[in-house]
Amino acid sequence: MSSFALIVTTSPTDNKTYTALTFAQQLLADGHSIIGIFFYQDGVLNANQYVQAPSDEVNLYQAWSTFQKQSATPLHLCITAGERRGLTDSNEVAFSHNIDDHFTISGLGELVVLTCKADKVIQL
Amino acid sequence: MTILHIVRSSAFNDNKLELCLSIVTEHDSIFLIDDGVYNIAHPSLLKLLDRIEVFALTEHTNARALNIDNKKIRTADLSAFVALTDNAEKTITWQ
Amino acid sequence: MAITFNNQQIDTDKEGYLLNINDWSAELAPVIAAADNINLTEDHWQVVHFVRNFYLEYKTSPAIRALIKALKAEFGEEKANSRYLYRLFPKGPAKQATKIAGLPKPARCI
Amino acid sequence: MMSDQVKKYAIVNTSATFNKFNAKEALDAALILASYEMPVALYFIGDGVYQAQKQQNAESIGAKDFIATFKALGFYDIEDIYISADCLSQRQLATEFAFTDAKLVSKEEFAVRLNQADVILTF
Repeated sequence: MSSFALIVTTSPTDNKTYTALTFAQQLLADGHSIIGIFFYQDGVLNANQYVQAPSDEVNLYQAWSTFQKQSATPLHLCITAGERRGLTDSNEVAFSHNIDDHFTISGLGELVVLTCKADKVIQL
Repeated sequence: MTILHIVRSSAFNDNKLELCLSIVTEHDSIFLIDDGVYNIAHPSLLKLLDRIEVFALTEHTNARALNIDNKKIRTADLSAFVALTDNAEKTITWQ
Repeated sequence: MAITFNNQQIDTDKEGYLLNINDWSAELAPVIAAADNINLTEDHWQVVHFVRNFYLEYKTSPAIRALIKALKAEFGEEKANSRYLYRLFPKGPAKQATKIAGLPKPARCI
Repeated sequence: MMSDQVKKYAIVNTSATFNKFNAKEALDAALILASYEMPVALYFIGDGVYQAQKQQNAESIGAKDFIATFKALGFYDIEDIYISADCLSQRQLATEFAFTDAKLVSKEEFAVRLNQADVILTF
């Protein structure tokens, strides 16, 4: 069994992101471990707690959040990539904190750490 | 020295498959997922089937109503995909 | 946020970084430095000018390791080590020297 | 936060300079990896070869001139830069690059070099 690090760069409106989620679930089901998932580029948008979907569609933001709750897999977010795309952890009046609590606010340094430690790195 | 090339887009739309094929070696394998599964009918891929091992993700071909008649293209489910990423020395994602 | 300087308002972010690098002048630098409790000496100026020129040429503020390597090429070993730089800029040369040089705040994740 | 292990990284650029934000975010990742003292090599293939061209003028179209940073990569110890000769000639491009040192390689050599990496990231 191996330890994996995943990198997700696609948004919650892209079905490729669902592929990444099911891949992560399958890894765990097959007995592998995931030391962390790093969300970069448009992938950071998955952390926006204001993402909504009609009730008969998959809400990827919620799906990641549930996945984190069930598996305790760290979901890291590049805050610089996030701020460019309207995500904020600021508590100033002008902003409204919109990053879901199940995501860990990180930087690219975490990408280095995760990819360096893991046996396998998969970009999805 | 094996690389698993994960191809996620259709070569009928962009050149990612072509880039992959320009550097793929005979020790490598190609795994088609997402819109990459449409490449099962692309001439550039068909040309290489005798030399390179090619897989397509069953869940994604089924979702897109694709039937694989070509015996040289192997089908694999998500769990088999996971196993292949684990066996490969490294992966490269073309998306 | 803003600094008042020569009867002019110069816009900064909340940490005191200039919003427009062209607002910078050698006269303004000591004012920015004073806000960080730094009294600019010749040694400070050397680094401040260096990071500003680095930015103007390469359009990025050097991270600490790159700064040290670049300084080494210009000024030699004794002025290009992190202990020396931290003595001049206690809160970190990449953060403080760039601020005094009027450069944009380095990205948060860096 | 230094990792005890060192891996060789390949950053593979397949996007043109201003295509989405891929080129800039690839460069950001490369610079951080280098700051953590990881060996990083840059690869340019497909439309990625457009990034390597000299004399681009990003600011004239409201883009950040991150191409200027390519000249500073030596200070980050990023010295292995490979450009696909095939993709370059296919696009009828000049061999005047924005890097001080870049190697023009055939697709065979590109594959061999890429194989030396432990982790490959594409942008």
